[in-house]
Amino acid sequence: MKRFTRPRSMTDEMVPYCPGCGHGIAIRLIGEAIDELGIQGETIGIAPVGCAVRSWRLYRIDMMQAPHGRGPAVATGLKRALPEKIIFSYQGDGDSAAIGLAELIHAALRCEKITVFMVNNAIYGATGGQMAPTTLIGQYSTSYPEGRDPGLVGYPVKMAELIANVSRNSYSARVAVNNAKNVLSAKKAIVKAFRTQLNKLGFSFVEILSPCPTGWKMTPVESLNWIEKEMIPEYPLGEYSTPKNL
Amino acid sequence: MKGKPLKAVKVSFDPERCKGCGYCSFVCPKHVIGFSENFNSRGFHYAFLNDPEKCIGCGFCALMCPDIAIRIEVINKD
Amino acid sequence: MREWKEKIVMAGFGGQGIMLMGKLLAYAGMFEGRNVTWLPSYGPEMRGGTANCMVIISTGRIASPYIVEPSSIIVMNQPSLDKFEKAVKSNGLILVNSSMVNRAVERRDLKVFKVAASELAEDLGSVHVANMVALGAYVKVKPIVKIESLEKSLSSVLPVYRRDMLKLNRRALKLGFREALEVEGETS
Amino acid sequence: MGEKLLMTGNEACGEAAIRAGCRFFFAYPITPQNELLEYMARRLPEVNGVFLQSESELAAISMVYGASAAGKRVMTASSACGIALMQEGISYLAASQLPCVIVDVTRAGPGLGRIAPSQSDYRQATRGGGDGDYNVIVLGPASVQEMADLTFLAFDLADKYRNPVMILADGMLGQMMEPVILPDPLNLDKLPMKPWALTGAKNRRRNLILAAPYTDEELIALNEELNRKYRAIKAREQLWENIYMEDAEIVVVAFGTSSRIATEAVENARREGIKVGMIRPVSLWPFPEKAFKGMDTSVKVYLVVEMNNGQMIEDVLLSVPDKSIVYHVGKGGGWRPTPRLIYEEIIKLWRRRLTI
Repeated sequence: MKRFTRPRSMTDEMVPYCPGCGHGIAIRLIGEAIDELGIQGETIGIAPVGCAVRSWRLYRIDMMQAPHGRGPAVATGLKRALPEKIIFSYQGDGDSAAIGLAELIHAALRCEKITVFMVNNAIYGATGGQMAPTTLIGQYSTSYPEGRDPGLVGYPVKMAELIANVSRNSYSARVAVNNAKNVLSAKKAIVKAFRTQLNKLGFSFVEILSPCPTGWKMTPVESLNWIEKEMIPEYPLGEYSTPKNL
Repeated sequence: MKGKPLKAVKVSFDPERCKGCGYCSFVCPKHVIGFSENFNSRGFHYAFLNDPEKCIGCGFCALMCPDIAIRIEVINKD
Repeated sequence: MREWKEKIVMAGFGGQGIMLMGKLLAYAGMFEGRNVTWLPSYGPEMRGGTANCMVIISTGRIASPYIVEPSSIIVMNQPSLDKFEKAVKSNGLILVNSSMVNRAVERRDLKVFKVAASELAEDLGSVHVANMVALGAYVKVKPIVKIESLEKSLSSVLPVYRRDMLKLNRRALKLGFREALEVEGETS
Repeated sequence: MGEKLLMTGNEACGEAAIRAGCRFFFAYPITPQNELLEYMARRLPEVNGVFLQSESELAAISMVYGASAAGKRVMTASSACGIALMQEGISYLAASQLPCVIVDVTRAGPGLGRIAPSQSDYRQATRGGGDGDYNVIVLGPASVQEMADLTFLAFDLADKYRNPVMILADGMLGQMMEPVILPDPLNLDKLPMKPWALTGAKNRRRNLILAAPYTDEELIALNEELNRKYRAIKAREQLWENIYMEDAEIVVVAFGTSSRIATEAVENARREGIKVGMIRPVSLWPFPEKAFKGMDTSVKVYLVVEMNNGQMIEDVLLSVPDKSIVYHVGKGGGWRPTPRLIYEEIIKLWRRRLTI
């Protein structure tokens, strides 16, 4: 019996991210969840702009791209056209919480039966480390090298809480991939998100705290510790809303 | 039970996929993962199991690997 | 058959059913096999203020649906007369809702008719059918479509929620048809 | 052939879309497009279709992107500044080679502008406001009948070339009523097969809809493929109407609403014995260059009439034979020409033609 191998729903491609990037873990967990639920042939994924776009290479499922931030709107179009299929959008924090905030919130408000995964690494990774809406107070970024000053650019956005607040009967959770225990919880949340959609209960959203050693100018191992010490206190893990009957 | 394998498992590392981030060795409760002095073809010092006898097959390394470079197989159940 | 083209502007204030009377005339024209166009004034100016629509009925092809020089105008209130009187082409026609227009037509080169559309409509039971009174009067003095065609077209043009008004609208058309009056030699 | 109905251009466009098999419509309200949106809101549920009012034009075109990727016939509609917001998605649709129909019921710009009918979106439509080397097929109806016919055609062209098609109308065409005979409804089961569509990769290899391939070489290859397609469209899909062109010595060039007004002027001038004709471009991209090629060399004078500051004139200048003289009548901002104004321009040119 195999215990731990590459998910069947994933291709043999190399993971196209920097050393220690959490995207690889998150993408694999989604693949595992697709395998576990047996929905590989029914699932369509959306990979919008940023580091997240590269995820299309990694899944052995139908995939498409989306303009920056429009993942939830593209997912809405797909889902309305194919209500029996499982539609997910895999996005970064700039994509979800800045340029695509309107599309995300409105998909949640409409209770679209889609799933959005948002990787929160508190920085713009693909463009080279500029401030994100999720950047912590005082955190270094190339656009605000002195650290994020809330007097200038406001406070970090709490997406899991926000979605739970606006979306009726949604599943909204925040997880992290900084240690084995959290990775296991993350997987459970991803499965629950898909189940919410499979059972046509409501919108589902999983915010995944994830390391970006390159953007943070840290070693990969330092970045795991930074999530534990700095990010989780600001972004508490847990389920913020769970649909009835899940 | 301490120090004994949970199950008889075979842990294998794919040196070509490894980017040497070190997450596997960081989370390994038995500290049995090391890094090769050699480079793989993309220039990373890849991870390997330097003391297979002490591995308890917990799977933490594979859970944390961002590059899906670690494979764990149960050789015989119980 | 003689070729002809009639360009009609209907104008009044919002709520007088200007768009509807234009649609009805266009529909009746189509019913009789003519080419027709109907063009509303649209947008924010429709709410409150004045409203107008332009209807062309022709035996031949209609090029521009926009009317610069109407051959007829139907004015349901005084601001509409003020606005469109100058535009009417020489020897054209003005039909005035005399209930709502207190001044005489100044142009001397036009045929002028009047009908007390709003008062007649009220007598029938609803001021809302003043538009039909005026339209009935118009086709009496300018028989470009038969009154029967207007009556037949009513059910296609009235919105669903106004279907209960069908009979009243029909009576209003007929009443207007009877009550149209030519204004002779009136001076300003 | 169905019966004659009296409909507005917006309604005729919506009904023709449904008869062409469109079951998905995503849009955001904007005047003067609203009647089309409201028509689809009312009609689509009757045919088990989906109408969804989006949170923005950005979202609307992205929903179109998703439904088109699923292989469905899908439409959106907006006006001027709303279409400007859609340019992002239109560029993605073109890059991903996805079919869809976009209706622009143009209002006058720039910026917010006003709701008067205008042709100031000619350049936005035919040149594309989005990024990259792409083209959108653009059709310019001039009557309510064409609002129906060209919308119907648009869905076929979109599927045939896997490319967005735009209907460039304006407030006048959207709001006016004329008799229309609608095309017969298509059988949904007989619509073109789309093996590339995303439907879940069950029992087949995965399908990918990509706006950005992975390597530089792949993107260059995609651009070459697109360019071949655009050349084929240019060769095959030019549409125009000739009016009084048999012996014309002066040619008016106008599309859409301005062509309706210009036709009246041309007819009036013809009654005076003036040899004036008109070329009415129906496909605006591809521009009907063929209408001008092989033109009798006696035609030297062209009068372009547009409800803008001069946009289509660029295409006319590229299409007319050498030594032609091209004049322009037009203003932006919602200005509307009168038949008399165009007539007077024609008379002026007629009197001067011997000295040209």
